[in-house]
Amino acid sequence: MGKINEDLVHITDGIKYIPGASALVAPLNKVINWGRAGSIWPATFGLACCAIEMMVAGSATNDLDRFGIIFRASPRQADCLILAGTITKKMAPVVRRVYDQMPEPRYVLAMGSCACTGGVFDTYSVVQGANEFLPVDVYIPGCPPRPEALLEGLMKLQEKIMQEQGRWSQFA
Amino acid sequence: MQILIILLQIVILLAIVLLHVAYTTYFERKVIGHMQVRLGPMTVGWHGLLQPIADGIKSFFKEDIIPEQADKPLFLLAPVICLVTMLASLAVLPFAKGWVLADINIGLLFIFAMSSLASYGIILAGWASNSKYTFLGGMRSMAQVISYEIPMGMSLIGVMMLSGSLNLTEIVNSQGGSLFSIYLFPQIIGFFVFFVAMLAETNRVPFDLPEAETELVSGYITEYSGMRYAMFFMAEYIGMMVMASIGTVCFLGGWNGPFPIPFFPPFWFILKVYGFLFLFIWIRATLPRYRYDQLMELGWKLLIPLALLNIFLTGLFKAFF
Amino acid sequence: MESIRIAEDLEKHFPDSILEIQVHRGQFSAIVAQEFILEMCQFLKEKHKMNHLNCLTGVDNLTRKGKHFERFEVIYQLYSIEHRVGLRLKAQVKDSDNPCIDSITSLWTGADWLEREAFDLLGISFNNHPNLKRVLTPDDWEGHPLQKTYKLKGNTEWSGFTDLKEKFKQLSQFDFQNTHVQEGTQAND
Amino acid sequence: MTETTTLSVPVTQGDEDKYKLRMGPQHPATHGVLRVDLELDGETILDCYPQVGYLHRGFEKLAENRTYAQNLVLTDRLDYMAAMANNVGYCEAVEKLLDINVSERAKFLRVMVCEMARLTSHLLWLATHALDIGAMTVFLYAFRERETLMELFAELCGSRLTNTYTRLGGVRQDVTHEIMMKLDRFVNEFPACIAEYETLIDTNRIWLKRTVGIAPVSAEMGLDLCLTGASLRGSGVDYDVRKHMPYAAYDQLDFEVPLGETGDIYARYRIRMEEMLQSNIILRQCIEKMPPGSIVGDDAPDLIMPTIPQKKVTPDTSAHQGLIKLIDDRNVYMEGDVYVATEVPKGELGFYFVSDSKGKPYRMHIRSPSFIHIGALQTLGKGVMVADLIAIIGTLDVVLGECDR
Amino acid sequence: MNVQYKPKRNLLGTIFQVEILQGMALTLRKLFSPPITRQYPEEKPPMYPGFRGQHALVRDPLTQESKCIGCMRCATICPSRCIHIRCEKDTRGKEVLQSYSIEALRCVFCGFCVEVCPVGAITMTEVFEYASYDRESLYFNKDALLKNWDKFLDESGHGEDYVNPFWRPRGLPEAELPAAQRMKVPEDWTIAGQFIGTNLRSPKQKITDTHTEEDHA
Repeated sequence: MGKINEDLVHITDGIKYIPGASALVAPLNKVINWGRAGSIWPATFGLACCAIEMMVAGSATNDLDRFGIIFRASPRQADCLILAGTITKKMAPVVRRVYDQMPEPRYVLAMGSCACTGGVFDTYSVVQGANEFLPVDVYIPGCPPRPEALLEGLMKLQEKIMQEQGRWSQFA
Repeated sequence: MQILIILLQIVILLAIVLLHVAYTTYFERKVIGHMQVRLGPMTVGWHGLLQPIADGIKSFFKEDIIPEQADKPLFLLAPVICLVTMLASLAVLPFAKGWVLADINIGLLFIFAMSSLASYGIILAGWASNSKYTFLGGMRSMAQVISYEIPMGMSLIGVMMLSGSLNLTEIVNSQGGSLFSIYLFPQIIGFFVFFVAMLAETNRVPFDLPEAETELVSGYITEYSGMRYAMFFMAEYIGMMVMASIGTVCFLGGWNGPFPIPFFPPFWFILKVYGFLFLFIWIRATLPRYRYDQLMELGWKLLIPLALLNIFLTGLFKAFF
Repeated sequence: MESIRIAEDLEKHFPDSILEIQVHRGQFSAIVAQEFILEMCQFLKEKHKMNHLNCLTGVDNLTRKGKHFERFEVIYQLYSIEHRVGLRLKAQVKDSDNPCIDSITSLWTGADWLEREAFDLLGISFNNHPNLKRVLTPDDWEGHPLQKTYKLKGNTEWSGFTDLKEKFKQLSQFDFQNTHVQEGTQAND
Repeated sequence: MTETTTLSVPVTQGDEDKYKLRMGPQHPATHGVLRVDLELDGETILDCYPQVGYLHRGFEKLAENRTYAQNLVLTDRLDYMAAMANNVGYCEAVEKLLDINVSERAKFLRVMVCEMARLTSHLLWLATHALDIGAMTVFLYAFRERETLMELFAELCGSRLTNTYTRLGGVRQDVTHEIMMKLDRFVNEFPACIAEYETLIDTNRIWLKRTVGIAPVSAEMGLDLCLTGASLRGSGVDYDVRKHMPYAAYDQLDFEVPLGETGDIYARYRIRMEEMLQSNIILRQCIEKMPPGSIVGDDAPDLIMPTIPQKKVTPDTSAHQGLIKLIDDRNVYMEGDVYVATEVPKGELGFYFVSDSKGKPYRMHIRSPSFIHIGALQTLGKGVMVADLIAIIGTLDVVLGECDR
Repeated sequence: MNVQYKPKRNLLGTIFQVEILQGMALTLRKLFSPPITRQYPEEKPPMYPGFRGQHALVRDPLTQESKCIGCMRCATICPSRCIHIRCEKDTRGKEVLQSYSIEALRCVFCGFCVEVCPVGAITMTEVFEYASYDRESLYFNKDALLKNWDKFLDESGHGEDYVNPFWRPRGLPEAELPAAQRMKVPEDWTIAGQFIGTNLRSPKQKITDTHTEEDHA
């Protein structure tokens, strides 16, 4: 415990630590995964066009709250980063920092062509794909994807979370 | 043996209250959802009934981040202060006749003391995180709590004058002679002041400035993650319940109802508390947010004069009838 | 008053500075020298009530040939809300290596950001501008993207982004997937 | 953005009595990726420096490397809250530059989609503005109506947000009876929805306290800051491009331009609400007056435009060539420049084109209202409180995609 | 036109918080009105023909192969340059399609490729649920694109004679279309059956129109 906390304090930006828990208790693993899959809180973080569809997904017609998904303004309380829109080179360090501020376990969804590959903006100032500087979990195609496509992406993420093994926090 | 029984009582009370907290969040999400023509939690459990549990599990196993520049001891202490003071105020609440952990003479004062202490937790959280938003949130909270403690206390002076006691059980009992057996009607101004101050004390809309999401990200809890965040969250909801309970006890006649319920005396008390919670949520779904200076203005320029007026009128009433 | 009358009036007052008056698809524009641009704008604003600045931008004429064209020109599109008439001034900036023209922020505060943008993207600097800094690209960006010599994909990579990629490479060893794979291999050994 | 990791102690340092706060780019109330550097005294803002460019995608550079038809796709991503209006603005500008005629029906269809886009944009503005001030329910009610319009867009052109609906010389798809019936139903129901939002906020005392008298803009100040759209009309300046330089079919339609007096946040809020009702009236007229005919003009070019001017090609000579037709021996790619403005929901959207007689624009400049409005924030943000700044950002109705381009 | 303001609050309204109570009455009313939420995985959103979703290459019912003739028009017009085609001359000197691939993650879904295709070979289907864990699986080659078409036909229940409004835009005169696009379409897609403003209709038209409107309703 103590050592972990020291580690946490000393890493400046990338505050993260994954204790490699090798001893697993399968049912507990399942329960934790169920809890995580059932309450994915994305950070309120819109970049461009896709953010509007993300808002629609959160609004009454699709209602992300049904899946236990509520947007948190602070990245400290978020589990998931939805990259909704074009990531420019000026913005990329900020996106990375938001990701670094999120606590483990954290997930990244690249929503829309621009976040996935840069899309039509193959120019001097656009990052060609979020995976150049972030580990992306789910790619959602579309420009922008329908709100339902975002829901589908989130359900894909839930499936992924349910299959995880031993992604525990420092309590393990 | 006595101690064991008390401990058992405490444990039972805490278990019930914490379960209530969990399901108040569910209730809030559902009610606000339906008020906003959507559904609220649906998929985790039947109609989302397991949602609070999933949230709890997730928060518990989340990484706990302590920012490098934070004041570590205070950072760790702040959520504990918030939660413990709020839990402590539960001790003096009379849920029904005799259903009270500590039936002390200064019950009302004790609750005030505890809720003031809780604001230390918030201020410390704002300070210790060493972040600008939390700092602003902490400052806002400090000013808000201090300026709303006064009208709140003053609004209850009327009740104290009528009942002649600070003991919560006494206050409930003394309401028998009043109109409809509640102090709401003789103390209508007091109730208004109390209600507004209560919203401000618990940082609810339209006074949710310390954690105004669109202004200060999450205010004083911006830097807290995982379980510590959950502790603040619980403290906030327990605070709501405590305030609702005081409202019930002081203005709505506590556990007294139109007819007594056998086997479960706190029925009316709990129902009234639920009513208050619903009102909280309802207001949250409807109103915009005040600005910081307007909030101060409302507290000092409107509520305190009103509370004084209430005391004056109550005094007149006491003197002549 | 129509655009052509205003242009003529302008020519009367600044006879040497007006190089040519053009009309294209019904829109009038005056190609002007850069010296008296501030005075001209002031004249149009005060005398002809052209109080609305629609647009201010620059053009790099490197690959475009024209009679009066210099390397850079600055476009001022003015409009009179009262008379419902517009006129475009195209100021030719002489020095192609170090283009510089008077700022009109004293007439329109709103021109502040438009001039900053022209500076950022085209490298045209403005005299007497209160805060001439880059606005769209990062402060330490190299080159001016809208110049014709600048490639679409950029001439050089921005240092901030290369740093970020470096950091990503370092930090990715802590990622869950990667740590997990490492553990797996260790167990196999 | 939460600046935890790089902060020094957040108290007074030395003789400086300023508290510096960087709001954004990741902040719930900055409508995307705007960053505002603040210098605070308590909660009062002493100085306010907006920083943009976090969404600078190189539009104008990219446009120089794509044909006129391809650039249409880019305009969708400018002001993504009202992509249709941008499409129309772009096409109007290119048609002026290349001298292409638009069919009568297409003009009405363009007005129709423009006004629908205005409604979607204003509804989104209302939603986020109300959310910024704390009224979260208005957000969801406004999105409810917006969603109806979005589905209509999807039915009309196959995409909800980035529509790419207009084409040079016309539009892509005709409306069906079903779409118009749905639109008719929407037009009938919409005033009641407006009344619903107004119940929640219009006379609410907290709303009034937060908006009346905050950040007033006088007419001179508005012109000085180059504001356009509702932000300028809130100060009482009668400038609406739809009336001043009518495009599409706006000169055949009957509508009014609401004007405010005080120029504060409340006036701008009222103007946008009135504009929504006016849009509704325009939509009703579109339903009534939609003329019959083809959806593209007679000399509309094919999507794949030749890079050099071509002789006339009759449609039947080659089925292989698809829609190529009628780029006749008029020199459409004549050298020259045009500036064409349209009234998008945010204000005046202008396109400045320079053509050098090739199939690609030599220079395309976008005069985006948001960019100038954010520039004005520097002036408007001085001396107000942090909470007011949020409201001001909301009331200027900025969208960063358009601002940064 | 000057903006109309609501009348100022009077004293009674101030004391009894009338406007706040009105707002609260509205939210309470909504609490008991049915929610408009679509429960997505169970209820699908309404899809309209011509939605610009996942790409597919149309499988020709006769040859069971793609209709593509390799004219490169789609690759030329694509604004994001995400279509890659390779053609080779066969023994008789005819251009034959060798490979056709679309990078779905770079696509901006503008529909230009469908619009310019002279033979209706490429289409955008109404499928939008194809999120993936990696980038590679969203790089569709020719087989994947043909499979997309089969999948779309299976799921949507359209027959092989499905007409995408993007191949045959509504409201264009038949004469202006190339031969391959003169396919049979519903009545109101043609100019003869198009919607005309309610004020401009002749009385006779009105009767027929109300009839069709009832049909649609």
